[in-house]
Amino acid sequence: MIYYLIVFAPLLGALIAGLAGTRFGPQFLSATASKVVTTGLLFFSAILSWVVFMSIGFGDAADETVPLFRWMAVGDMKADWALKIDTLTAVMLVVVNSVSALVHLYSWGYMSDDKYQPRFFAYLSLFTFAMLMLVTSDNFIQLFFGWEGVGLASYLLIGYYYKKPSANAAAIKAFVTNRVGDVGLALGIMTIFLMFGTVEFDAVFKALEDGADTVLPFLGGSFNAIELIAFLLFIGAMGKSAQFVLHVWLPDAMEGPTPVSALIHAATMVTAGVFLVCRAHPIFELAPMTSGFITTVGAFTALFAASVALVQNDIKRVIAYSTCSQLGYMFFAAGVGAYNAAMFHLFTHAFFKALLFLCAGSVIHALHHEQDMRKMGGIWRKVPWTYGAMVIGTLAITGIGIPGTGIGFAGFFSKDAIIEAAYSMRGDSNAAIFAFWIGIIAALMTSFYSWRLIFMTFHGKFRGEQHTLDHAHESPWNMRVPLVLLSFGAIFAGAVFYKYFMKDYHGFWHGALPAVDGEHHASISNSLYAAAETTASDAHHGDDHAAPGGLFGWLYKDVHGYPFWVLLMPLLASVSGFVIAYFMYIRGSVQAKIDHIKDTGGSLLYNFLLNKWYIDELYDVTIVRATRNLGDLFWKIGDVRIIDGLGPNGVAAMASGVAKRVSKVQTGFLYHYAFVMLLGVALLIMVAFRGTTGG
Amino acid sequence: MLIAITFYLMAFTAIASAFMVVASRNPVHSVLFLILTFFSAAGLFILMGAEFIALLLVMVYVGAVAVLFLFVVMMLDVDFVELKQGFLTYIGPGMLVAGILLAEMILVGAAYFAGETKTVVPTDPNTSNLEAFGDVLYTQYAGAFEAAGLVLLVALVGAVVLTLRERKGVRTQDAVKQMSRTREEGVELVDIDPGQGLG
Amino acid sequence: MFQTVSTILPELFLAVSASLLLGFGLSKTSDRSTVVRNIAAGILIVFGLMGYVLDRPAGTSFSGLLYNNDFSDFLKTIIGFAAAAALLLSKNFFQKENLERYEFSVLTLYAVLGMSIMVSSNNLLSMYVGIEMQSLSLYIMAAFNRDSLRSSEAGLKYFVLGALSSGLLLYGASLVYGFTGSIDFETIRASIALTGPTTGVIAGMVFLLCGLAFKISAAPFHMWTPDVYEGSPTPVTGFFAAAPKLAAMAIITRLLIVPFGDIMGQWQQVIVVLAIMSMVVGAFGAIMQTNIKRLMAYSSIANMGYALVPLAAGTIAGVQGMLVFMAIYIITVIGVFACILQMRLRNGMVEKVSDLSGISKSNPGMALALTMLMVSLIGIPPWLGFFGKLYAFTPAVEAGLLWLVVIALVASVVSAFYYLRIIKTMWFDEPNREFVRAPRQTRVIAIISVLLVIPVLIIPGTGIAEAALGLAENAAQALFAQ
Amino acid sequence: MLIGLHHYLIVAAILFTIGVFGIFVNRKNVIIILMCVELILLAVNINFVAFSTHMEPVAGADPIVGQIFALFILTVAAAEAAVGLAILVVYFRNRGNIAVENIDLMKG
Amino acid sequence: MLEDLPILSLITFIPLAGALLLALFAWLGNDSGREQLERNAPRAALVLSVAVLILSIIMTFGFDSAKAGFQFVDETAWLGGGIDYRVGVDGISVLFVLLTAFLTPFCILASMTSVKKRMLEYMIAFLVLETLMIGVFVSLDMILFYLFFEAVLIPMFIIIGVWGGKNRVYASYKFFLYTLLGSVLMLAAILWIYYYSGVQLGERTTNMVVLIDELKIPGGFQTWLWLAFFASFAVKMPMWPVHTWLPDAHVEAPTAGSVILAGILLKLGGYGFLRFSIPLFPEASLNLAPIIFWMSVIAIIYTSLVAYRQNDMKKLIAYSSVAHMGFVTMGIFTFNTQGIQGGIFQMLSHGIISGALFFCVGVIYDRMHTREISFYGGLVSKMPVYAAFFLLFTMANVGLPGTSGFVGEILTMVGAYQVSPWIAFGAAFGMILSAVYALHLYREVIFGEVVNEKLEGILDVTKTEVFILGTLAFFTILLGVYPSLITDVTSASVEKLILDFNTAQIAAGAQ
Repeated sequence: MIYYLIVFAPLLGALIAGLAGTRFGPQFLSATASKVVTTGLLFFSAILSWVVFMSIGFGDAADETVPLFRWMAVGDMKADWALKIDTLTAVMLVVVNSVSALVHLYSWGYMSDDKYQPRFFAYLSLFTFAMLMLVTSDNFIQLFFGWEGVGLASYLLIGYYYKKPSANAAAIKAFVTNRVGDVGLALGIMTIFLMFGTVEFDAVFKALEDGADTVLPFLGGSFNAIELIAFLLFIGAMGKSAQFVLHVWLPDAMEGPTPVSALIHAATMVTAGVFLVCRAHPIFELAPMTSGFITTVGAFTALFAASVALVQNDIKRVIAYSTCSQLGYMFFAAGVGAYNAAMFHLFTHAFFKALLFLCAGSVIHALHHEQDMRKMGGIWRKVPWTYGAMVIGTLAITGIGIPGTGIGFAGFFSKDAIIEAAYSMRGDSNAAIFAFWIGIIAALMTSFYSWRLIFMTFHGKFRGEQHTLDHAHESPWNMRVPLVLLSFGAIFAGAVFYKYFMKDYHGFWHGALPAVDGEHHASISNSLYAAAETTASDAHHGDDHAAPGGLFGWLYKDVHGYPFWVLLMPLLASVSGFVIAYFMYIRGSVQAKIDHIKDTGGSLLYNFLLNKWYIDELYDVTIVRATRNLGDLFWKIGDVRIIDGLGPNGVAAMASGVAKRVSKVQTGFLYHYAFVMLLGVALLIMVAFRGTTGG
Repeated sequence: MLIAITFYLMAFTAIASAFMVVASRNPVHSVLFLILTFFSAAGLFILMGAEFIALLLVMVYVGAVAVLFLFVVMMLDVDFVELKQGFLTYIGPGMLVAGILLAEMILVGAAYFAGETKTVVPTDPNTSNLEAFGDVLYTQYAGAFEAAGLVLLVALVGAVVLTLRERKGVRTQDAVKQMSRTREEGVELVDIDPGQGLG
Repeated sequence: MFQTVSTILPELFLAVSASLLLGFGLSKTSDRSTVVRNIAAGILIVFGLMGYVLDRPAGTSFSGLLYNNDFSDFLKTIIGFAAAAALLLSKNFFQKENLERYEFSVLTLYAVLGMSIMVSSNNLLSMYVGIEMQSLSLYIMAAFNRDSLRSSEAGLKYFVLGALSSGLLLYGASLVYGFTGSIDFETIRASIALTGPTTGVIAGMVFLLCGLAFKISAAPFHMWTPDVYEGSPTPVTGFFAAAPKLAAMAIITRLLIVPFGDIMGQWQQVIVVLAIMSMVVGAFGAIMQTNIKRLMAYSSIANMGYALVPLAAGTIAGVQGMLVFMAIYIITVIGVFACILQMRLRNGMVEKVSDLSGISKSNPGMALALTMLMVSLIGIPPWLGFFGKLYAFTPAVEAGLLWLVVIALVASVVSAFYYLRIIKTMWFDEPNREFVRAPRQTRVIAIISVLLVIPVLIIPGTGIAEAALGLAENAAQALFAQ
Repeated sequence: MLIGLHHYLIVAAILFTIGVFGIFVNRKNVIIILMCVELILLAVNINFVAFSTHMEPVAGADPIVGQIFALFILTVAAAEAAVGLAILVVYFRNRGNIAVENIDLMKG
Repeated sequence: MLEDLPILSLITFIPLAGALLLALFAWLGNDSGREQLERNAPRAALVLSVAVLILSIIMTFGFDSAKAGFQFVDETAWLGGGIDYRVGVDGISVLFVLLTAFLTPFCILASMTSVKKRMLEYMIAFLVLETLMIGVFVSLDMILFYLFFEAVLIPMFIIIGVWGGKNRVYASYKFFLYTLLGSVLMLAAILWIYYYSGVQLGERTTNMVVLIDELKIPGGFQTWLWLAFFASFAVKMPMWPVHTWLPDAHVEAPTAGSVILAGILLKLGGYGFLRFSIPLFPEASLNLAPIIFWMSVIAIIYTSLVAYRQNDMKKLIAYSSVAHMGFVTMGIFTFNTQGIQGGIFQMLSHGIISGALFFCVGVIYDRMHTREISFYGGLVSKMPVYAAFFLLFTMANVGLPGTSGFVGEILTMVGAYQVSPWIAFGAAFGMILSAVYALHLYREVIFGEVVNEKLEGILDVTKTEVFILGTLAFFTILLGVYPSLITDVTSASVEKLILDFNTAQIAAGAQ
């Protein structure tokens, strides 16, 4: 029952606000009532989620699947609407509902002067519902429902300011890019069905071992079935989680209202890809090649996005790229088999990234929808709460903490876990060691741009119009409360839950993610924890520290069996990033830099990064234009000229040509008529004799 | 041999005059050539022993049809000089098709019998050609004969319908009116007073 | 004796009554054309009914010149009714055009007499006389509007080409006669059975077919059709399109089945060629036409092509199919002319397709009727035209002429184009003409024919369809039994 | 030198062809066309008579009927000529001339 | 009781009877009576069509979906010679009957306000059309089927031509001749089968039940016959490259005409494939399936791209219909459960969705009398409710899960994937492109500023429109969430179809 409530309360809210609250028919509910209903239901749902999280992860509640009703049953293709609850789901429930509830609340303030608030809240709740359906699905089809459902909600929310052409374009871009990924996912699902005759998670995972060696023909090649499935699923994940190649929509999605960015494009939807990989981990475990690919893509995205973020001037875009980059981290964690690390980072990231976005929103709100950091500066006194929260968020994302101790911000734990995981897998895959170093470099960049953001926004001199500054104000309470709550998350989420996510498998994960006890023999070589557990015998590790395990293990730097420097590197990177940023933006003059770039046009590298490696332009030239031109070609040449021209119109023209000729033969002259008749006689006689000889 | 000479003479005349029907400039000449053709054909008929048809041909065609043609030619009063100019331009294709047709026809009929040199089958010397006609025409073919009469009637009606003009203001004879006149209509008895006139 | 009389009773009746009627018309100066017309129509209806009412046994008359059986009875019935309808339709037109003359009705009777002789002729001679009697009447009728250049031109063209076709026919007859020694159908058949298909017989047959193809206006002997249809007075055109076609088709059928039944291999190709050319010419020729009558001319060319398709099969079913098709075609075409003749503009009769523009607004009933007739001509089910094609084409398929059927069907799609144009003009275009209301007679005929065309007859469970098909089948079987 | 059936048939064929030829080569005068029709019928008659007189009197053969047929053709041809000329006269009245080239009011 | 009633015949012919009555009244009545009739005709038509709907619903409830054979069979002697009047439904056809009965009242309802002239004739045409469409789905005799199949052209021709847009003549001709050309080839094939049934079964018949079960056509002939039927159905579907009549017809047709075209008429082709091509020519179907696949895939990608570039709303939707029909053909010729069920589902769902989309276009067309995409923009500010409906249907068109559009697409793709991943991959491209064009349309029409002054006064949907769109929306979502409503009904018949098909293949292989 509680599960029903969690999942359907947001839907209820969405329906109430959407149908009764908007101008859809008679407006039964006032705008405020709509807001109260949706937010209330969301908080209700969030609280229940925590209850479930606690009882599943820490209590003795069993994993269970609650079937709702049948969805599809066509031949073997059976899919139910169901709620599958295990720890993985519970984590997602908590993340989604908590952030969503806070964002709802935050939106009270942020959207206060918007005309269509019920609509906005309805969208938010609808999104939440779709996300919940995604995370609670027990089969791939329902997952796909949620997958595309969040896409829809995202489309609606990005395009919320429907009068802005850029918002509309961004919305479409998001939807379409996601669709590209979705196609991969859909194909993956189809391959699964083809292989196993079912699309239910449990059944598929059970049947996996049998299909491990099957080779499938696909698009002219032959592939290992599992690898193929994994690869296709990952394509889906790439789309949703904005991994390189399909990342282009995420920065543009910042056209949506900031709370949306916080909810969808930081905390929840974009992490669906990570969730998918984790949910389907048995498949990925059997797909080493694809895992390597995931690692590579993730790592590269982490680097790429971070590099772009270095030079962006739009406050939200910086954070957006940062999200992209962090998602890369999650993926390479998943790629190296550290699914729980990925989930853990997902979990912590949700808090601090939402926090960062909401802070950014708060700044934007304060500065009357100014988003350009070049026109900010020195406002920390005006918005102290925001400033504080933002710093906390930055500390979290840059992963500040004391290595080897349980002290640190949320990101410290999760990011270090990822980097360590990559390091530990260095012997098994080249991708892992690549990912490890990339992770560290990206951490440096992360730190740099995060601090750069802080410095440019809050420090130095205000560079915008004085008028704006005068009216700058701290946000109202309903915006500040979420900031505070999320700050707590950003500070403590890592420290508190590290143990459960990363260590206590049976107690916490209940087997939802791979464990160490040899259940998954096939996955051993690919599992971080297999590696961690076998450190002692692993010559590569060089350290002789036995891994004591147990409750106090994490107190010591070296308990994981990593060299000290591995643990230190990320921190060092973060600190260096801070230092560079400090020297560039606190010691150096921001204004001078802006002017310099304005005068010189910036260096080649600067422009390369500023223009996001020109990938949008590349797509524009190739795919977008090709689509358009092909469309025109097919239409104007293919349909109109060739098909119609040769087909109906051509035939019609030919017919009227023949008709004209027939009419022309009909000259009206007797002698022509007689002539034709005699020709006919001559012809028919020949025909008749042909008949004689032939038959 | 005489028969052969006669045949060739007749045949040549028939064909040549038939050609002249088509080729002559003046329609009157054409009609005259047509008459000549018929005459020659009648000769051929006699050569074959079909005297009755030969006579009929001369009587019907030369006596009636050809004269009718002549009559119409005269009546229509066509300007002869204008005619026939385009004759030669179309002769090429015309010849071609006519040639093909001729070839086909000769191939079909004449070639079939060519080797046999079938001559006229002598009919029973006791019955003349006319008798043979009489035997069947009104017995076996009585129906057709009646029908042929109706065909002529139709032609008659048709010719009248098409060409008879009843002009207004022209006094025409009205047989029905004439016949249905009664004495009362036609005769009026009046007493005339002497010296008064009809007044 | 009575038997002989009864076998020729329809012809006798027609001949006598036509001649009497001629006298009746002649005998009074006052205009008797209307009376004569009505009497003539009555005569035709009686004539039409005779075949089935008298229930005569099949048999020859006039020493084998004629042969009456179910086949000829079936045809005479249709011819009688079609001619009666055409005659009745002519009233409005002739009155309005000041052409009212009783001779027209008499000529119609003679024409029908000719057709009657044609359909029951069992001999080349009676066939020739029948054809000529019919043709001469038709030539005159075509030129009936003697003050109109178009009408007289139509008459002239029809006559000249008709005479040429008669020449071809006769030449064929002479060859057949020469090579088989007889002009009697059954004797010819026997002779052919002995000698096999000699060159002369084949050539003779082809010449005969060419002459007759002219009468049904099958391509390439169709050239007269558009001009004559256009130039003739509209009621005459209506008459042309119906009864004479059927009569000529009947005699072709009879020739093919009775005397030449054993040399199907020779004539099948000819019929197929005629069919294809007719269908193609009919389909394409009409596309550019603006005159309804001219358009209907091409339409009739095409339809004759379709009618030849089952004939090419040479089976009982084929003949049945042809009969069904022709019957349906005639009903339709009379309906079309009934509609056209109903519509009178202020300044003359409807002639052009564009004259019909928008009549669906001003005259919805009319438009609906004409639409249905056109749809029937296209051959869209459930209108009767479709069933005509269905029964026409099935035998051809059975005879292995599927490809011919496909050509026919494609041609019917092409011809759909111009039928649609009429529908389009009536429904889609804006009205721009005013119509004078038509007299009742014409309307009744239009309604009857539309009622026949719309699928009343084929409603399941009534058995009407089966009965009608049965009649046609009997007729076909009778022909083969001869 | 015997004159056989085929000689007559050839004459008939030539006459027929000339008639046909005349119909479509003649461009000026309709009357000529009518005459050509008569030529064609004459050709047919020659055929009929020739077949009739050369026919072996075997079973089923009917020699005299050919001539009967010719007789009927003559009759009908006369009727045809009458009608044809009547139509021609009507046409002339309307048109003012009888040039074949001018008979093209209706075409297409 | 239900068994005794000739319920299918009733469903089929009630509209026709109504139309005839209306025509009769119009004929008999005087001018004022006619005016009155003109006013009341829509109501009468609505009542009739609703009656048909109710009967259809009763019929559907009475339908035993566990049975694979034909039900409610009604036979009467007709033409003789094996051609008789036979109607009946199985799992494949029953829902199409329902769909037709369902959409027609809405079309009539929508036409009440949008049709401005000659209401009486319009209603007559529509009622006749309904009879013919239902007739196609229920007839179990090939000739009867052909009769209905072909006759549909006439009222549709009139509807497009009389009540259509500017270029209506061209469009109606194209529609008519194109489809006629296709179907005459089918007629030829039907005639051949009729003949062949006599050869093989001893007695000629066009009885579908007998033919499907007993007639075994030799392989070589199958190909030709299949192609002949294909010519007809492919045009009706329409499949690439014989699709170009559809955009024209759609654009010019009045709203309700478009709805019927997209909703029902396009389904005749798919239905024909299922009813004729697969059961009668199983070998040819299998052999030629690759052609269908490639044509389907090309249709999906090609027409999606073309749709994207359209500037006329209806044309865009029409092209998208072509693409969606590509999924149907692709699914049907996979010969597996998912594919065929998906194909049927897609047809039914597309009937609702595209119908709804055309209604949506009709709503603004009635107000502004243009379908130019560039004319509009920013409608959401003026017509929020409309925008919401439009959004839903757009998303359904895109195939968003949760709407009925998704189920059909995914099932057909799953089906196709089992046959060839290439095909599924190509079709999957269509998923992307459908998002491209649909969102493009939505953005241009609904979003953005209200630039065009003429749009200032535009009013939101009326109650009738809300009713129509709401009902369709309800079913769009219902079928998306609970597709078993359809798949349960169809499954038995589809299984039989597949079983027969496989049996035939085995038999052919054994020879």
